[in-house]
Amino acid sequence: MSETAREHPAVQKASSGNPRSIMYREALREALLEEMRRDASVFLLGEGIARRGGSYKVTEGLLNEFGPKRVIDTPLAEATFTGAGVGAALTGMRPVVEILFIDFSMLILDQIANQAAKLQFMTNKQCSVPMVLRTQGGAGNGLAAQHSQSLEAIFYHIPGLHLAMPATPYDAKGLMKSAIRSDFPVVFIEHKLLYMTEGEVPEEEYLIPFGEASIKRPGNDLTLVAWSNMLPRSLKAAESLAEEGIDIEVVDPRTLVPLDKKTIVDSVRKTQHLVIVQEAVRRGGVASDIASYVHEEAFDYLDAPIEIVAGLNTPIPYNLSLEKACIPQEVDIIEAVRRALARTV
Amino acid sequence: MSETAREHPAVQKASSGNPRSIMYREALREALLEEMRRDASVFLLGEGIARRGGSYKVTEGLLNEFGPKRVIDTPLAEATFTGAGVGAALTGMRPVVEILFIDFSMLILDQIANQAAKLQFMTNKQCSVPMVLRTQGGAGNGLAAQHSQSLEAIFYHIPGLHLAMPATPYDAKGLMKSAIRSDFPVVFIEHKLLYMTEGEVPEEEYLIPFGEASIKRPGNDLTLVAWSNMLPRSLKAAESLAEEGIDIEVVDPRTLVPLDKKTIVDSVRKTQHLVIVQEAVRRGGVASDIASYVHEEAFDYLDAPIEIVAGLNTPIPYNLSLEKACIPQEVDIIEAVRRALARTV
Amino acid sequence: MAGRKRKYPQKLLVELYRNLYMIRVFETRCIKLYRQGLIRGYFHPYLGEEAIAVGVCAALRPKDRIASTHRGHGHCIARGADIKLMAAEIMGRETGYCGGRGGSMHIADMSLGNLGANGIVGANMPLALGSALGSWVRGTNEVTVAFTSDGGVMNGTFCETLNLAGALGVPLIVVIENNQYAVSTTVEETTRETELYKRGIGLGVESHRIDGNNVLEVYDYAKDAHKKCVQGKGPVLLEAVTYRHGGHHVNDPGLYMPKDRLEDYKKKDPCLLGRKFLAEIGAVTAQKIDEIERKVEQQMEEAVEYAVNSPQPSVEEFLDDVRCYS
Amino acid sequence: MAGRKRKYPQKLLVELYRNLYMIRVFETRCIKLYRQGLIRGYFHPYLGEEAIAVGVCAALRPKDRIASTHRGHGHCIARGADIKLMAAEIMGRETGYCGGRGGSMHIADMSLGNLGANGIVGANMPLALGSALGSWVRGTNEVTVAFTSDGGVMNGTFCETLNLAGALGVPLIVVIENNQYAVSTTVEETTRETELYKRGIGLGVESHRIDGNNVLEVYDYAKDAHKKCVQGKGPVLLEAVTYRHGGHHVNDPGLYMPKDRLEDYKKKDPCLLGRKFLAEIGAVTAQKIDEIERKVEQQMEEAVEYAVNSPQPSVEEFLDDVRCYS
Ligand SMILES: Cc1ncc(C[n+]2csc(CCOP(=O)(O)OP(=O)(O)O)c2C)c(N)n1
Ligand SMILES: Cc1ncc(C[n+]2csc(CCOP(=O)(O)OP(=O)(O)O)c2C)c(N)n1
Ligand SMILES: [Mg+2]
Ligand SMILES: [Mg+2]
Repeated sequence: MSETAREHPAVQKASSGNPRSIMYREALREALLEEMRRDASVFLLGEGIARRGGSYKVTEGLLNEFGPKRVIDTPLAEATFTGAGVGAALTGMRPVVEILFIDFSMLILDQIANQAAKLQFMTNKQCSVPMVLRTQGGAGNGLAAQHSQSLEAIFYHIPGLHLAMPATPYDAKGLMKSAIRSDFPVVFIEHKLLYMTEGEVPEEEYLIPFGEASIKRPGNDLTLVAWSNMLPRSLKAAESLAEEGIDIEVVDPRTLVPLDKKTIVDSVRKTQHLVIVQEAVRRGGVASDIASYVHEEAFDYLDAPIEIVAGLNTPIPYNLSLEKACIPQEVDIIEAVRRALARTV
Repeated sequence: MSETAREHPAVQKASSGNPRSIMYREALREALLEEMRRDASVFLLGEGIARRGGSYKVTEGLLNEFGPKRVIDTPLAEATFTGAGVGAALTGMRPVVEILFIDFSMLILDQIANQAAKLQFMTNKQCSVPMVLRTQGGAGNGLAAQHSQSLEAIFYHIPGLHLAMPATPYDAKGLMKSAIRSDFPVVFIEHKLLYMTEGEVPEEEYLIPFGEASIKRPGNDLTLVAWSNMLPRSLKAAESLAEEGIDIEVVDPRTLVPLDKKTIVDSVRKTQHLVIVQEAVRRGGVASDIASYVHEEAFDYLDAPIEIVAGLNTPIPYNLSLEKACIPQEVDIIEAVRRALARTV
Repeated sequence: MAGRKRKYPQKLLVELYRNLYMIRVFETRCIKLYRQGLIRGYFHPYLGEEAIAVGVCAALRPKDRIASTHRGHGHCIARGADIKLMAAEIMGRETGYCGGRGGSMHIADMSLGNLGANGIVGANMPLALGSALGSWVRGTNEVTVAFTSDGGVMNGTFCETLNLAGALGVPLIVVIENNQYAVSTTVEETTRETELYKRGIGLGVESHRIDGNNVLEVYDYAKDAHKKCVQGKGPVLLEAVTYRHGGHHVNDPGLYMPKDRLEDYKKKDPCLLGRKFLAEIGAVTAQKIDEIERKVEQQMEEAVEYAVNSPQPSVEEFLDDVRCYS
Repeated sequence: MAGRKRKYPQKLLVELYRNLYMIRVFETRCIKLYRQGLIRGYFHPYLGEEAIAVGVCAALRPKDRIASTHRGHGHCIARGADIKLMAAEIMGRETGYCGGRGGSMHIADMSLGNLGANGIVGANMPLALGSALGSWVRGTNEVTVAFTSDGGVMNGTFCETLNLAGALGVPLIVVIENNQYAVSTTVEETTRETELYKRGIGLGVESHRIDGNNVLEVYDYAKDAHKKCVQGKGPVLLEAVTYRHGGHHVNDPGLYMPKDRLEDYKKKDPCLLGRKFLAEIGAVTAQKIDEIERKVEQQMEEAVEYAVNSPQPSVEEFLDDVRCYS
């Protein structure tokens, strides 16, 4: 994980002048704006990102400032405009490609998994692919099976990619800026339910390095690992449980590749209990993989089996109550925590 | 898992008349031939499968018997001919689509993950997608990064697909016949190093149900789970270790979806030690997921952490000794077994 | 096709108009329901494009099939769907076409050979090809129609599908609904050759550009294309030019659409034209047409009532249902 | 292009022939090494197609770029690669272009603007587009060439790439190497329109079909295309028709290739033609040409010796190297 440090300048903690609260989508927009001003090789490619400013307004106004050569509306040819991002990155640019829904990333995997992820390796480091793939996932709006998936596990499994899934405006901005400056191809997954959430973001510039988890809530009784939209849900569960005197540590890995195993394992060694919460379907998800490392590295510390709270193994239904039944809810997290702690006795 | 029984007629164990030994590729060919004779809705689509009989001769001679409407050479338009398989399956056919290398399946994931896997669900079971996606993976021939991957984890994570990875000619034939008769879309992954391996296959017809693991070697000291080309390697390791008096049980799940968790967990409860061997890269592989179930269901039986022996987190290099360094070898398996058993004391 | 003499029986003209108007009413009414919070998710109205679905589907036989798009309500209705089940589906009810699992972007009616709407633009092309391919393999001659869009044409599946269909000669009709926008992006912005049917010519496939607002022109070309497909002379590509009467989806005000352009297209509103054909060629009186319209409106109200009063799907049954994917 | 008068300096003709012959010798010699077990994996010889790579690359400037295919040795050599490093790479040695990590299908030389061979047919198209797009964004005018094949044309990335390149007007030349086969499958089997350049016309892109065995014709068209691209009038599509001199890869005897067809094509062997041009237009004596050939052969032997004596990559260093992916 020492490469991380090389790729990503250390955090420049903001000298918290006047804290202000902005939305996740605004934080992302600021990151793009700042990096585009800083570096003329940064440009954007995607559907409806220029004139319309993006489905979630993340790219609003950028066309005005940077013009139609740096903010490009593409046709519905995902594989090719993504691959064009890869090709541009290979030859000195820093493209940020947007795929509207992570579900559509199924159309571009050859360019991501066989090209972007492997070109540095196959050419023995003659080149790098400094591109960012911005995309958006998750359920929660009744958008049904082809617009609601959580597919991070697929990117997670392909060596050569980095993978970020920020949960807060602060993390979104700092990680996006690092992603753009990274020489790895970065898959950057936003969550449709997070765009309108608010959080403090300093006015001053800052970067967040990849591979550094964030302890969102310190605690002693049990470690809860959660990312993206499962983080706010887990924090709520932790607050509810705190009322009963259960003291939970909530860890957000923020980037799944590289993964900050150390922070997670250290936390589990301290609390001796682990619950992992993931929105993606249970089978073959990232949670299983994290569990497998903790199992290996903290075997003798675990007082109870690691609990995984995850999405059902099913496509997402349209109807809202069915949809809800497929995705971990606060109550599911609370129950898992109780199960994990019950075993101790 | 009770659906399995519904989908796949129970094994009709061959009344072992005269056992004969044939190659894996011949076993597959027999399965296709028999099913095509039995059911006129079975037809084949792929590159070079008709006139040339397939890169590994699996479809040799089928054009002659069934003609160009049931054995179709396609252009290099993987997404579309795969999707055509899905569409044909939706409307009453049983296509078997071949993707030459699983690496190229990155081109077809939308049709597999967003269409084939979800159509039954999205239409509330108005239809099913009885198609088989035949493909081939694995390293071992110096074919480099884009022709050597083991990508089962990607299909494993998509609800709505079944997934078979046979290791022996017997299993290949029996599972292929079941796959063709299944009403689920089946991803059927062969291994390039297995095509020429031989094994006993009865003359009589038989089927192997999905979701039934096979204990390839009974034993008491440790459970070794392995599939596809890691099975023969694991069996060899087990034989080597047997000489030292270590008695290993080797379990081949044969189908990863549905997964026969029961056989695996029962075995671990007996042996109290588990090593899982996978050719795919370590991060986010199926091994982690299997480990997570065993951890959950046999927590109190495990005397040592589950060991995962897996591919390195890297694209596959061309040079043969580098390639070898990326893939689990017999010695790696033996070492993992020793590590797992050493902890017991 | 100009100057061609085709007879249009009154029955056909009535049927065409009834379907045009039904789509118009269905979409208009459902948009209201959406605003009232009874429908959620994405909803892409077919308003302004009705003549394409209606003209094409009128040329099909019961055994033929269609594969639809994200903007699928019109195809559904034109293919004879039960609007009760459609309304129930987009309200997410148990009684809907997909038991509330699918919603607007996934309505299908396999019993009518409607393989369903699709949320992935371009993805229905290979599915339609496969449906036609199955007919070709079996030697039966069902014709399959793939509806696609100016956006869908930009996706690789369009060329791949049309090319393979052409190579094999399968009974497939591809209909481009060129409404000149992919959300807010114009066709001009995304290609140098805005006459999209020319891509078919480059692939050696018979291709035509037609007026997508004129239900009779659409019907004529679809009928010819259908005949060719039945004769084994497929595939055929039709580019039907049209214009949306509003934004991309219910929540898009479509401010980027020039007002005068929209006004022009509204002058050749497919429903107006259909009504005119019914009156002038079909010699049906205004009163009779009004009756047809009232009947449609009444059916729609029944559908809404049915849907509104339908139960939500049971979570328990759902959980049971999806166990098969574990 | 017939009747056109272009002057071909002797220097150019020598360069063209030297490259044609170099490819010929490289492939022939390496096939021998393959048979001797010194090379493994897939190896797709460029024999018979030399004029395309050589003619196209001769039209480029140092700052231009190419994106190659699975059949990439010819492009590599024509772009000026060091054959020592090529030979070492396909023997999997540490000194090879990719340190033995890539092999035949992944040789790249970024310093020469060669973005590399590619094992996924069709996948280099978007990469080349991106390279040209970068030039367009920066306002520099490097031209990028995407080599593709009759098989590659069938993939969706072909139309998507050419279409987007056309929409934006980026400096991209797409060169189809139509050798009439994708492994054993003929173009006729996989499309109804076998004149593949017509797909470009359907997309509004300037497109030509040319003789891929004639290095001067290829050069002429490439030169024109290059000029257009530099002027901002790109992209341009060239379909160069040719024929393989053997099977698809070294282990394919190519029995499905009609003998007489192959004989015909061998009569217009690009090397023979190149030699003829050099003698007739360049007025170079047979003796001088023989000297050029001997020189090439000698370089090749040096390359083989270099490669054979090069070390295998170190496993330890490799393991260290790939830690960055964990
Ligand atoms: C593959 C894919 N990319 C993007 C989208 C998001 N999206 C949905 S509809 C649409 C515009 C489609 O325009 P067009 O294809 O012309 O169809 P229209 O809406 O005009 O009928 C987009 C970009 C999608 N659903 N699928
Ligand atoms: C996407 C993809 N599909 C299939 C293959 C396997 N394959 C390698 S070369 C080849 C034939 C290619 O023929 P063509 O594109 O005409 O190029 P040529 O070999 O004739 O130069 C095939 C099918 C591949 N490498 N990539
Ligand atoms: Mg449109
Ligand atoms: Mg070819």
